[in-house]
Amino acid sequence: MDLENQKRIKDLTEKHGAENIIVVFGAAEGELSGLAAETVTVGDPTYAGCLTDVSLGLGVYHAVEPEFKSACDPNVFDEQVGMMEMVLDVDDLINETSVIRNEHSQFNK
Amino acid sequence: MVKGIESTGIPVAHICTIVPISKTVGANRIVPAVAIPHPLGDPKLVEEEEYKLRRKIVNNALKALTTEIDDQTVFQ
Amino acid sequence: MKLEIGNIIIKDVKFGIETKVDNQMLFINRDEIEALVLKDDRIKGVSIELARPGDSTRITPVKDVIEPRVKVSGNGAIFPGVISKVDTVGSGRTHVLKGAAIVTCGKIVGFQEGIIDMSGPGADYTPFSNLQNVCLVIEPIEGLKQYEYEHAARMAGLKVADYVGQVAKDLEPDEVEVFETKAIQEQVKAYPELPKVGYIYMLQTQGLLHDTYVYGVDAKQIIPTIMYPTEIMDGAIISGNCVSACDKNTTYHHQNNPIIKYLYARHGKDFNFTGVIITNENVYLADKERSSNMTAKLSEYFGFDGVIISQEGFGNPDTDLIMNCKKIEAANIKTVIVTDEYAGRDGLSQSLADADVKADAVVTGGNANEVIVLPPMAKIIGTDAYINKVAGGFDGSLRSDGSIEVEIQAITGSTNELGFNKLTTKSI
Amino acid sequence: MSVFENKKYILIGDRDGVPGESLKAVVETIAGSEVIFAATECFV
Amino acid sequence: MAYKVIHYINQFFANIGGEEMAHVTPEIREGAVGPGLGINKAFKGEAEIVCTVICGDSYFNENTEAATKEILELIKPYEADAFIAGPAFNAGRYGTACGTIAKAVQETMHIPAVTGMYIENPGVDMFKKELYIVETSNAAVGMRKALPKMSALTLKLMSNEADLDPTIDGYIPRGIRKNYFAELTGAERAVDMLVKKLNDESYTTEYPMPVFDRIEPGKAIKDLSKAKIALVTSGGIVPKDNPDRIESSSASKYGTYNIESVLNLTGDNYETAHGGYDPVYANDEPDRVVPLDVLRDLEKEGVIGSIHPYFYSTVGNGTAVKSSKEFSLEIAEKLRQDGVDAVILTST
Amino acid sequence: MITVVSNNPLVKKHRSDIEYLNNKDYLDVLIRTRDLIHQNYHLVTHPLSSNFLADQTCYKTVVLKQESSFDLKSLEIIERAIIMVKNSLLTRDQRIFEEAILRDLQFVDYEIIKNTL
Repeated sequence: MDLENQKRIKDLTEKHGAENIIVVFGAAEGELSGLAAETVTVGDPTYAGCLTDVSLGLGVYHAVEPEFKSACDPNVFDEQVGMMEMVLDVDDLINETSVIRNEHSQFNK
Repeated sequence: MVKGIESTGIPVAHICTIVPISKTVGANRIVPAVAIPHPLGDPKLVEEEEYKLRRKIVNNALKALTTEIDDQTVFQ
Repeated sequence: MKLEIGNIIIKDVKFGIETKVDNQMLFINRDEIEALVLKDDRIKGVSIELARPGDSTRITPVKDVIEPRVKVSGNGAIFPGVISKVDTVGSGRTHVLKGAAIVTCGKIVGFQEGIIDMSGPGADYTPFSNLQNVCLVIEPIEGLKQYEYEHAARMAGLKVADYVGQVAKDLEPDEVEVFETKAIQEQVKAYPELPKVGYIYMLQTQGLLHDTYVYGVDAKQIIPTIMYPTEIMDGAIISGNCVSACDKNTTYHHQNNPIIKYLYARHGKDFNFTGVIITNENVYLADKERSSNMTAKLSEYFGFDGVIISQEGFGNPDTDLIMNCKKIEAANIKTVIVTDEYAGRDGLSQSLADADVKADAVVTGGNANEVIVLPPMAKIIGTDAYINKVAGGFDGSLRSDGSIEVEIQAITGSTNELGFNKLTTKSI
Repeated sequence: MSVFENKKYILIGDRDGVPGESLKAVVETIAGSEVIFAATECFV
Repeated sequence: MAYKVIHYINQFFANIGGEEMAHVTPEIREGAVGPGLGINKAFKGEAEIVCTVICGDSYFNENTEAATKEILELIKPYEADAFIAGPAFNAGRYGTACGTIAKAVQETMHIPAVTGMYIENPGVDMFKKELYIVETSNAAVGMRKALPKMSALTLKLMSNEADLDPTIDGYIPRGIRKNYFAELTGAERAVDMLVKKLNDESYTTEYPMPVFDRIEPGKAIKDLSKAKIALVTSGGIVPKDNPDRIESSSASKYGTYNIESVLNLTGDNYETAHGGYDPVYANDEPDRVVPLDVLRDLEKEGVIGSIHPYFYSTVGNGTAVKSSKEFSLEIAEKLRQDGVDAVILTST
Repeated sequence: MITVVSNNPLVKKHRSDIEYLNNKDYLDVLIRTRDLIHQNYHLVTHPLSSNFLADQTCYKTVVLKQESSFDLKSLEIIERAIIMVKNSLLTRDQRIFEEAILRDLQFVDYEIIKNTL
């Protein structure tokens, strides 16, 4: 994940408290979503950013996951995400992201 | 060396004694030379003859540089 | 041409009062064999020794290994054109003393290696450690010329193999295998839907000590020709090759060519095995060009879709191998080549003396330069002169405990290029 | 009440997937949500 | 007791900064930093990173010799059992640095060294023969997969497990040919391979033929009479007494020599530094290696436009020409900037 | 017209007009051969004739023919042969320097090449 964004997330988490935060990803590939999810839960798996070895344990979701989808207004969701939902490998995205959430998210599962 | 230079797009004529090695190092325009200790000369020849020999090889190299090629080519 | 091979399984060998097979045991009458060899007045003495799998025995320097066989029915006799009259073999029935071999030993020129260890780590590298071996250690008369000596030793081995093989004539084989290849037109019609496959059999033919004979003809004088696979199985090709222990084809290898065996095994299922082209490996570049032109032309003529090309020896034959491969591929025929490697003791050097991108399907019999330590053996079968030299450890190969450190190229058949063994090489 | 209501959201969109802007529009339909950061990354 | 391992990373992975901080000089930190944390996890207590060396990529590549020496000094007191560098993924200078330092450590400290790179990283070609280079993806997203492989290989090397296999241990084959006994005989394998080839199925050759390293040929020169031609040699022709001390074999540097006012190279002023052949013929008449005399005449006659005022010289023996890649890029860049149209490269 | 490059005294004995490299080794013969190939000589015999590399023999005879053009195939063959022979020198078997063995090795080298002479 972008090094600058790592820094922002770290600061925001300190400010607002991990229990109050949910991170939502729009990544196009399962692996990338998984990596990003890992970064904000157990730490940066690429060992390049400031979240290296920092476990924020944030709640993580990909936009196409059913739990998240059902919490949103269906019309807006269709309008904003529907198109991408058709072209992306939804199963892969759900799988990669939920595995990390189930294992490593401390909050908002 | 050949590859390094040619990667910038500048054509290179490689005058070398060991054609197979020239091929393996990726030269495209290959001009065989005389022999290892004296690639562009032959001490057995008199001076003018030797100059002629050298000039022939250099001309070959120039011919190579002005010839459009797609594949490794040896210019005799 | 249809050949039946009847295998009589041999599980042990012993000296006896009569040369015969009894209950899978081969008995050898030592005196008879000795007398047979000594009929040749170029041979001063011969000692007959037995070596069995598992024995603490080292045989060296090995010249040839021959499987004892007898022709029961059909044209010709064993080793046609060499010890029997020239007749086309490859049909009818042949009996084999399966599991037995005649091994000839002799120092023809220089020092020749060629080690068969009957036990220990070296035994894993040679197929002959699994056989009941009757060894002939041949001593020539004083001053015998190298050519004559080589010829005498070659003939002795073949004659003894023939003699011992005779005992199988009236025996009931334990198993019978049948091999058949028809004339080309018919053979093609037999499996019209299957790809036609041929085998290019390269024979070592560089000159003295590096020779192979086909129906008695020195193969360096042939131009490539086509043969039925069963002719080769029936003894049409014999070895006169004394060098390059690891990758020379002994007569045993020719008699039991594994490529022919496995091509037959899948014949009629995966492809139609239609014939063998034999070719040579001469030292003249013009010969190399001519012979490889011929193999390519014949492959095309017989309509092969694919061929396996096997090599014998290394160095300049690598050039023949690559020429054959390139020219046959250029005729749109798919090739697989079988070779071995000389990549240095560290495995880091150039493996072959020739190379081409067209050779994209290679089977290798191993790096012949890899070093192995052979432990001392209780018994050594071989010529004294040679053993003294090894014992002297000229190149420092003899270690204080009596073991020797050698490259596996010293072991007979270790990197065989007919794919006889399981040994191979990978890049690490 | 679902876990999604009354939370602060960090949104990491993807140029080749769902962009940050779209995520934002969707999240804002959740009761009590607050987007505290939204970005569109170009994942490599 | 757990094995002790030293880890090398660049400024980026040490969180010092990107390109703007690439000049930082070597520093050492106790314990693991950045990717080292992941390596430690993968070691599962069997080994531990005792210190991390950090060096800026620019600093290392611009001061290779000095940087190598400094780093070796820094890590010496730790008496480690192994050295890990990177992984460098597709970062060219980081890859070169990882390869250079890993090789130096391996040679001077006699401990195994492991690094990781993407297959196209130039460091792979330079070091794969000498080093175990774990194959990684081309960017840091591959870190998760690279670290366990690098750790496992390092553990194997430290425990002297002999049987390494690139297909199992994940490193780039070093080109060492090693014997082993296969499941099937060679003849069976040959027949299998032929069947696959006939059916257009994939098969694996047991001996891949050496492949030629190729690059697109440069475009031919249209008008020779306007072309600026440069002379480059790997034959080691240098001004008398070899002012740049170019080594006599597989040189690690090159010389740049002005020939603006030189009509031909004579034995009085030039000689060869090349140690690979009998130097008499080249020393007598250096034009035999760098044909300046002929080229000057051709310039005078108008056959060619001009001769580049400098010629470049180094020493390369046979295939070692390949390893001169690093500085050949430097020479190439200078030639390009100076508007050279074509090069005549001579090798002995 | 052929040219014979050899360090084998037995070859010299049978044919006097050869380029005889007295007291030189296998590799020297190949290097001289290579230099001749650069001067438009073509190989007539393969430089790795016989199955002995330099670990097992020190004698070598190569037959060449002068032509008007350069032959790339000859050069490729000799260059690869030089690499192999250089490598085999590293593991040379010292037994070859025994008097009787030297004579045998001369004989084998001569026998293989004699038809060309």
